[in-house]
Amino acid sequence: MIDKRVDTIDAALSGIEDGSTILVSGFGNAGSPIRLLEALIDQGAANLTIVSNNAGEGEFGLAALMKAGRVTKVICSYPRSAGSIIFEELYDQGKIELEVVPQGTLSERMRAAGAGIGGFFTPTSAGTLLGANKETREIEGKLHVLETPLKGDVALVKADAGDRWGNLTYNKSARNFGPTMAMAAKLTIAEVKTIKELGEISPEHVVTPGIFVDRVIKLREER
Amino acid sequence: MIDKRVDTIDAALSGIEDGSTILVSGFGNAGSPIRLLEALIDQGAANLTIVSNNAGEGEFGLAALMKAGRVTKVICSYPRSAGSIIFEELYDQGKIELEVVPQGTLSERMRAAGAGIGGFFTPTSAGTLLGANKETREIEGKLHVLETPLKGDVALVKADAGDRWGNLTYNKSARNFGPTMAMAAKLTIAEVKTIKELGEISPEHVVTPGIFVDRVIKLREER
Amino acid sequence: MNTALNRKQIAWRIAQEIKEGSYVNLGIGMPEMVANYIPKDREIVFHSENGLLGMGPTPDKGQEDGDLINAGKKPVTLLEGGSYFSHTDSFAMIRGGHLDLCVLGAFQISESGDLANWATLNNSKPPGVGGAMDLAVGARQVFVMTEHCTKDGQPKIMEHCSYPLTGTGVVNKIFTDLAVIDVTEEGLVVREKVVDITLGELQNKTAAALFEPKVCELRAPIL
Amino acid sequence: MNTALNRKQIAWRIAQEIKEGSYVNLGIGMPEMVANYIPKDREIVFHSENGLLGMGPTPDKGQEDGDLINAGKKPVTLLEGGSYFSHTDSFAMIRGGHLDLCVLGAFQISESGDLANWATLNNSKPPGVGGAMDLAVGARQVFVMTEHCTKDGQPKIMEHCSYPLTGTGVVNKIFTDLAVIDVTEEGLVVREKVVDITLGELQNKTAAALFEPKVCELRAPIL
Repeated sequence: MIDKRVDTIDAALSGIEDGSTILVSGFGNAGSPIRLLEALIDQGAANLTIVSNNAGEGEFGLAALMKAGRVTKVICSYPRSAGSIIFEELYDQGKIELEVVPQGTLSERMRAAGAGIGGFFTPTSAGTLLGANKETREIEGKLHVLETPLKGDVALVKADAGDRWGNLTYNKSARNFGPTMAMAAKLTIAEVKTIKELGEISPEHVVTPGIFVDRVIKLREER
Repeated sequence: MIDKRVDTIDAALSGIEDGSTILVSGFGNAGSPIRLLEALIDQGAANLTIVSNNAGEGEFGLAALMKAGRVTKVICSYPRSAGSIIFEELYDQGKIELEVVPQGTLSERMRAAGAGIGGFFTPTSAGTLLGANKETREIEGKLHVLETPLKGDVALVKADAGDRWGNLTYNKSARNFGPTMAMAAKLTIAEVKTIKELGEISPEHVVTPGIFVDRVIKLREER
Repeated sequence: MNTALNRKQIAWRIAQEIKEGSYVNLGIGMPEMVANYIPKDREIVFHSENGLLGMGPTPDKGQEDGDLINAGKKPVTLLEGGSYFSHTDSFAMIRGGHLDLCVLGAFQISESGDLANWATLNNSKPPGVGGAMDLAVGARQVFVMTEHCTKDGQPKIMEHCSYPLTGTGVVNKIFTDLAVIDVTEEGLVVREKVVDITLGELQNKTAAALFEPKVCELRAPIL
Repeated sequence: MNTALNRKQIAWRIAQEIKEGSYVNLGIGMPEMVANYIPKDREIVFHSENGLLGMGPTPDKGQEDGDLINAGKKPVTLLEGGSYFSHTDSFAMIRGGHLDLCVLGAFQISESGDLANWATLNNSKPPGVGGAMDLAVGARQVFVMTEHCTKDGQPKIMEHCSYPLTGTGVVNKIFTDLAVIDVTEEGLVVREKVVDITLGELQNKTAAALFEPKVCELRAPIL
């Protein structure tokens, strides 16, 4: 029997290695897998590259992982959020590397990784600093840059409901990067609010089909 | 007030011009906008390029449009279905041009058009006849071909339910090419079984957001 | 008497320009105010890059939902007819040219429509780009909402931007506290200006040549 | 006594090879039979390229639904836990390397794993490729299910395919009525053969060198 549900956070995070690239869902706090991120401190993986839209806020979730010194690089579109103190401190101290990627390109690069696309041309960032060192090409009169797929070793995704096959639904704008990151990682771990029986999620309403998900863990809401 | 609902097939199809590229949803008959295709004969547009997975069957829908002599080119992945008699006849007589595109590439090329991607690299068709005249590049040890976006002037899409903002849902595997084609055309016309009040389709369950849809028409099922 | 517009009035002026049925993205910050002044009889669909279409106003106190936020990470609501979708789908809308209009803030705008609004020359903090580059190149029309000059009186409209660009040749129209200016192939054309500034004075506050074939009066109600 | 396998028996043999929890796409035609012989205690998720995951068996007579079909356009059912999605998402699964296995038919297979299964040298009818090229390059493993020779006794396994290719170096394992053969970097390795054929006879029916380090008996129950 296929059963992707796991009972403990230890089981959910087992096998994540030092040096991994970790895709972290969320836009601000909406859809951020805060509990998984904090448990990753105990799990012990270090030297991590984090791909996420923001660079954490306050001292919880992603910021806590950074504060614990586990993150060497952040790939994001917008590191400065209200209260991204930890990140800014580490950045000022030269302790963390930053790659800024336009938000749509960030998402599309992960989709490319998930969909087997070897690279794509986009006009976003062409003619700007962020496109400066990229291969360019004029297509239909518009300058485009070539972007490469962005693959994760692990995706930590916060969803709303999940079942034993790994099917997921999301809640409102907390959907954001979840569905794309789930596709783009070798190991996708989903934190859900509710576990549903198989078939309870209508096949018409599944947002992330289980094929993209490896582990599902039910966690209480913390905030 | 935004109201994309139209009452007559004439209004639904108005403005489609000779020489248009028309994206036609459906996989076999599932999701094929048969009524719209047949009404397009009366509408009169000629010299059409049809993009669809198959090249019609029997003498209805797409096949009827072909039989009426309105189609000069078909871009599809699989022209030979059970009963694709009309297409085969026209093809043998040299009256219709054919471009065969791998199914995944067909869909991805339309998505690229809808998503503003100028081109993408895929390993599909690399090293084969269908990739023979395409720009190639080795990416991570694998040969890729460069594919270009495939845009429609018009998309004819069969959905299940629609509302006045143009939001759409689909039924089972009749979803197939609908959501992608709706994104990829300048003018998207959806044939639906049911018109819903605004808000009746849950915002979590909308498959094609109304931004991609221009006209919605309720048509009785014919077959 | 000073007839220069305040921010609410600039927002009001822009709102008058938005056509019934438009799909509009309002940039974070000042541009968000535009939503407050849409004429009551116009139905406009607001898009937020974090996966919302049909975004509604700020919720009543106590009704906030951390999973329903806008691009500025502030609580919002969803109107009937709205929908939720992933970041990838959201940026497909933006980058695929499906938004009629985007209103953005600016540090600088050039006479050829270049926009600089994400980084300055001396970034004491790590710069974030968010979705600005995607919106700038993707929306069919880009309006800029800005004070005509910086706080210390320097022109923001200039021959060439000195700050890092967000996009090249993307701005269509500039709305300031003093004027409404079209960016055309022939250069910057003043369409409207407030009454108590002369064209000469306006030119002095602008570091690029202004053309004034026919200038109307820019005025707004008291707000 | 002839111990060559019939088609049902080849299907049975392949079914034994499919691991619990696998995501599997069965090509149109002969490969579809594999689903009938999956051991009862194994939960396998079948994918169909027209937008189904968790595809179930043929419906009972009278229960067919034209909107619920498989890639061969035949009526199917959906299991609990299954989901519907668009063609683009379906091919993202295929091309993104999310399928564990795909079973395809073949006209020819080369010793380096090239596959030819979509067009012949003399196509009297227009050729269709469908999803074959996407499946061939995208699935993690590609099994071929075929008769060892053509109807007129010509080898289908050869040094180089003479027919147009579907993909290069994509086949991992070949299951025929006479043998099970691994495609390895060292060449074609016979793993199993039916008892009443000698290795010499098998080599005579194969137009590429076979290696036989350790050959087991290929047998199947009476089906």
